[in-house]
Amino acid sequence: MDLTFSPEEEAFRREARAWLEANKPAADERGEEPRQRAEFDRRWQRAMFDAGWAGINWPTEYGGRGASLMEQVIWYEEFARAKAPEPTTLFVGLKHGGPTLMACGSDEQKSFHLPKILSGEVVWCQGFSEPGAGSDLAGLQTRAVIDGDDLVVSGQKIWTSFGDIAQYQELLVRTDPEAPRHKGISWVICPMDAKGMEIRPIRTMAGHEEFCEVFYDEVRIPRANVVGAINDGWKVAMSTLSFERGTAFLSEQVRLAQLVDALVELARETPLESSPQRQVALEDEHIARRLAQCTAEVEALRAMTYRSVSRTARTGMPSAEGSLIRLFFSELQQRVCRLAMDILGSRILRWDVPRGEWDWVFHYLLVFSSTIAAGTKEIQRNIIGERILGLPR
Amino acid sequence: MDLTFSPEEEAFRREARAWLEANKPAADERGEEPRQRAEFDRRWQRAMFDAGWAGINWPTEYGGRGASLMEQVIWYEEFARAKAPEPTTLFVGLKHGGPTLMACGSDEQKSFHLPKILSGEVVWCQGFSEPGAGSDLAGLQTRAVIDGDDLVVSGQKIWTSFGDIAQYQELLVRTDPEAPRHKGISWVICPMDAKGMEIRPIRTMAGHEEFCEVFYDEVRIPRANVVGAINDGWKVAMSTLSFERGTAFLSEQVRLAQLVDALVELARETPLESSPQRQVALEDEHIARRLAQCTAEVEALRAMTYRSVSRTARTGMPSAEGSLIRLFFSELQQRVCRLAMDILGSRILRWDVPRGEWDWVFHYLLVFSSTIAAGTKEIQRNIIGERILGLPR
Amino acid sequence: MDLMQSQEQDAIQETVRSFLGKQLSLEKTRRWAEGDAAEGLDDVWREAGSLGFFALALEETAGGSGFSLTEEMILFNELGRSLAPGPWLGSVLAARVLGGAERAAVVDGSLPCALVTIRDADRFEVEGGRVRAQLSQVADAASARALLVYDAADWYLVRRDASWEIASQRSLDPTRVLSSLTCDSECAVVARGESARSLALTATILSCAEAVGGIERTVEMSVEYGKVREQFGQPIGSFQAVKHRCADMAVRAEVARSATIYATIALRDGVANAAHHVAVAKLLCADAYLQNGADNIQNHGGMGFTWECDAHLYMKRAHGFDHAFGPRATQLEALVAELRA
Amino acid sequence: MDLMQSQEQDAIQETVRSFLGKQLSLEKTRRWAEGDAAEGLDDVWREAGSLGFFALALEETAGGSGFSLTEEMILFNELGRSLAPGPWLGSVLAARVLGGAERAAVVDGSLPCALVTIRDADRFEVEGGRVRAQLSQVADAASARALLVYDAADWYLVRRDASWEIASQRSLDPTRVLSSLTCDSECAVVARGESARSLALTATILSCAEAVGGIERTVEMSVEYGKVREQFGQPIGSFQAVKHRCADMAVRAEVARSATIYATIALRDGVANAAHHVAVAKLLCADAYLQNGADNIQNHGGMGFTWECDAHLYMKRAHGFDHAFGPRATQLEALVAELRA
Repeated sequence: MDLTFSPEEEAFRREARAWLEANKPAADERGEEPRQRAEFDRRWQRAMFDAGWAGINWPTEYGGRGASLMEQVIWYEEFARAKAPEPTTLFVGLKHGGPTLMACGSDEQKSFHLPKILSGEVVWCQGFSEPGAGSDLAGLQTRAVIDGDDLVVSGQKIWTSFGDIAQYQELLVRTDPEAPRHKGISWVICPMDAKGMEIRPIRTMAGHEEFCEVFYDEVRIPRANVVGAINDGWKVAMSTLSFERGTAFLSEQVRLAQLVDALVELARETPLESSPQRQVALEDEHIARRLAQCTAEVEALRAMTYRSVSRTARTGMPSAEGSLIRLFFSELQQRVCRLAMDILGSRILRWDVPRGEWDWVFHYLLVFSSTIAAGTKEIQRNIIGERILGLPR
Repeated sequence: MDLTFSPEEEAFRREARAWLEANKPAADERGEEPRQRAEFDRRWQRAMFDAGWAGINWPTEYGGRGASLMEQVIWYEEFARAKAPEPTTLFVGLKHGGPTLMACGSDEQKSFHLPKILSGEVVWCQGFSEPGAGSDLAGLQTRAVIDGDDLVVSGQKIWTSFGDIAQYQELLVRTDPEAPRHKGISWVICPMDAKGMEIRPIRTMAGHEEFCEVFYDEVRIPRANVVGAINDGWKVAMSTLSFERGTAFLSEQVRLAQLVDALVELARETPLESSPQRQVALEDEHIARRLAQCTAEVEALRAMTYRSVSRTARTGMPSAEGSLIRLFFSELQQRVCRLAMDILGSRILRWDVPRGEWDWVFHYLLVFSSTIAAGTKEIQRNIIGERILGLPR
Repeated sequence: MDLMQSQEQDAIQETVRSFLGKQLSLEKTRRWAEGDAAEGLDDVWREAGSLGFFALALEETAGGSGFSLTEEMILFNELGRSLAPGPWLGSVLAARVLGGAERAAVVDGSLPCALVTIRDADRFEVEGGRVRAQLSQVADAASARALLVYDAADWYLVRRDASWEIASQRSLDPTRVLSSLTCDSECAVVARGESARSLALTATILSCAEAVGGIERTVEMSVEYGKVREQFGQPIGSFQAVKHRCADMAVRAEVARSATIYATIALRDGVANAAHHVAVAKLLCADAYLQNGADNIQNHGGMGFTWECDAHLYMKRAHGFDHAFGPRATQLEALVAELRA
Repeated sequence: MDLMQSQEQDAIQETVRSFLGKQLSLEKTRRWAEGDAAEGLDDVWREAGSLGFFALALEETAGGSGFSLTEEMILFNELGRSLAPGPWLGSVLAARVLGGAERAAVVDGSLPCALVTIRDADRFEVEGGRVRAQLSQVADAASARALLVYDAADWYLVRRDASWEIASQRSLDPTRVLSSLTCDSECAVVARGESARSLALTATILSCAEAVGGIERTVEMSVEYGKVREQFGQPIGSFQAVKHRCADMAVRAEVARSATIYATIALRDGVANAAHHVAVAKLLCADAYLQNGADNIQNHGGMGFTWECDAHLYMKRAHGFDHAFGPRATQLEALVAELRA
């Protein structure tokens, strides 16, 4: 048991820190409009890629650095420390699609797509959920009929982040409607410029449009785009989800510590409305204890993350315990943002809050999705209960 | 909508208060040993019965006062105010068995048992739960074979409070093992001196022995003791449980306000160990807010109780909303006792706490049962979800 | 002792609900929130006036219906249930404190009065019957013909004039847009001292009544969705994770409603410790609304996170309610002070 | 960076678990708790000594195994898991601060040392190498040959002599009976200043390690019961009410364990802010143990309320843990002070 980093890791950290300091773009160049954001993210990802900082733990053959998962975590820590902007529009490609292709893709698929993903050339989106298949993903109904060398897809997907700007989609379709639910599904790479697709943005409760609905009307996708075998897509999807529950949120976990730091600063500066003397929030006993609890919990989160990475380093696989961390993380994130609302008081009603690095009100609204998206907290608890603890279904 | 009591109710309250002040026995005469407690309770119940204060809302024909449920509540309030001792050993007869007989019993059963119950002549106990049938009451296995004019009972019951001192038991037995689960059950009055019964006390985590296991080895009970029809006992049991969830805990609800008052007093007097200056707990900001929250919630509980009584006064039936109150009450009671532990600090470890009206540590341990007994909190939530809100099973 | 509605009160509830369904449905409120100002509030206000909604608690001799605060509670339950926009609370309160022609104008719906409480950042300088004010959070400013202002001591009426400058702001709750407002206008004190305090309690408990309507609606929404939305081949309301959360929401709703009814009657009847009961109700309604608002979003899953689903509107309204007339912390401190007294 | 146990550490864990299974099973502890003093601790202590359990972190030249605090953490995990009685913590700490023959006696198990922290109500007057003491809560007094006393500043060793008067008390936790103890005995300071503070941190983190063992056991117990106990024709662990509570218990266990491992290593390695990490671990372990202790009772239903079921023992131990070396409130205040600095 050891808390120290190896000399190589320390050197890696120093190098990463220096490079980020010298090269990170300012987050405010980024813009709000999705296409503009994607353009910014692509340029930034390309810069990291060119300098050898993309895909820290991706194999070198796909343009990655071939380093360890621990170095990946160190990179995220330095990334957060430098307040470098996350290339969020590239999330699905970098954290889902790419790792899935590495695990299950053909050589052609890997060599064609992985460098494009890693270099930021393409935006990927997800096409898993459907209006009738959310938590119950295996209930998906979008059909694909095999017609010669093509799949012909008809149906609808939902909650597709950045569907309107993506070039590719990781798409789950039902290729055998007669088979048992989990047996007739295929995982397909869908080019977003295929004919017969219609994309409609969905406005969230935070007021922004990040998600889309995607409609498929006899969309032809080459059969060569199927990842893994036809009808074996559930296994491939489980691989995708194991990244989602294992390592995809590592950088978010790391960044939560920063959010808590920023919250402490906010509490240090914000006069509390419920205080008769308008003392700053940090002087209020109740706010201060809740803050202290959050700082303690975010430190535990870091220890949990290190422990999970240590475990993965031994086994070589994302550990099932990822769901424990994900659940704890998502609820902690909501507690942190809720505390921000109590510090800001009635200012939040007019969204009239100091804008620094965080727009607190927007962030508070946004993290309502943290216990819904990528597996609701109920699904996470089922997974923990059944797969980790072995309780019966 | 009205918060005032009618002149009759006010007169009733004054009369009750005066009588209780003049006649209540001191609680410390009561003793710890169950038989001694039962003896005390019987004498006290008899005194109330003789003076016309037993069964406030029981019909006069069974020795009750024939008054309204609201007057019953007023009686409980005055009873709590006077710190009169609850005849807890008589609980099952007065709150379960008696009301069930009134609703479903034959004339003979009513005229024989109800006066005995109300006058404190007999202690009743419950024989519903079994080792394999707790939350799932309908899974009960204790068999009764009809043999001439008798039922012959074999099996086992558990969680039978005061089983070792009771004269009668409300006993659920399976009289038709072939019928669907809910259709083959009968509700029987079992005399506790019948041959073939063995009673073993169960020690609780609070260290006391109030519950028993009861074993039945071909126990013969006259068929005339069946309440309702043979095999129709589930309906009778539901009637019993509707009292349990409706009005049986009224007096406990009323008494919780007293517990909170006592807790405020405790906080006023107890130096807080975690306070560097050892200020009294009430001066601690965190303890004080938790106390204030408890006082607010116990007042809401009172309003909920009044509302429930108002509703019952209109409909003439215990309202289904009883489960809402029961759930809120049981969790609030636990919060209150947990707060007492935080006020008392490490004194609780040596059980070295000021003994007043309450033994706080004992009470804290005892109320762990509050979300288990008489329907776990999970069962209460099922009932609320399914029977009140209409959600599917 | 009776904490249930009478048949007459049920009828009032029915009238209000039917009026709101026709005139101020949530769909209509949403169109307004999106900036479609084609349909003004004027007609709605006059019809509400003709139905006597602003004068439920006034004597018949004062143009009222001779009801009381409990019937106003029912009105606000319904307003809260449908998230109805408009200066309801200010108008109902103004009808109580104004006299003569002004009262008649409020009562008939031609003088909508927006309620404003002075915040830290505000300026409100009264001198010689005039006020120079700079207000940062005024709800329903656009449709108001007057402001009813509470500076935590006294209540003032400020009639709209040409000096008013209103700028609407990006607001958390789209169904209750907050504006900044500056003015240099005539201003009259309309309540002081004990009657000012009493009016503040009335305002607080009617806010609670409004919250109770919203809280109950969150339970209904979750239950309705839990019955129809299926996953894994069964309605999600059959899963304990959803069912038990709905049960807890129902408990909170019953807590909030009971505490509010109790405090309303206590205030109506001038019970000595009515202020205490109002603080209890305000605290427990805020607890219930904030938690039910969030739980309702979770119960709706991905849909709950969309703008299209109504769930977020109730959660946002809950925050507005919490900050009206003192947030949770302030109510708790008031109760703490009583315990220590 | 590695927060997992090594194979060597797994082996230590296995050794301790097997020893405790044979020598200090919970059934045996229960017999003691019921007053069956027939089996004393002396033999157990000497075997533990011969296995090197009191000297894991001592240099081999000092009679130890040359391991460190992390291996002691594993020992205490196991002790906590089985609720093992006896003066373990005092003995392990004494072995660090004593020298020569005394240390050797602690190490070989012939000098069990009970740890005592001075409470408000206690008297502990040291003068001229002697102490007159009146202590109200001494655990494991009966089996102790010495006391290791911490008065929040310095640490003292008090050897047992004829002056000791011990009276056991009704205690919340039957597996850790507290006695009152008066004495007039020889007394030596064994740690002061920085080394006293460091010893207090070691005591705190080893308590956390013990708590972690108990916390994890509550999860196991609930899961085991959830798998075998059936109601409504299915194992209760298949109901989300139970399953999800078990999931939350598992999360808390992982939080507690991770925070404790992190703080243990930080303390072992003399990291600058080790005290901070210890406070974090103490806080989160108390949260986890108290909540898991209660949840485990609830998961066991009626059985969980009985004396016979082990669930209550863990809940009671959780209270004892919370009060050892500063309750939740004290830890939180320490963290608050850091935030404000």
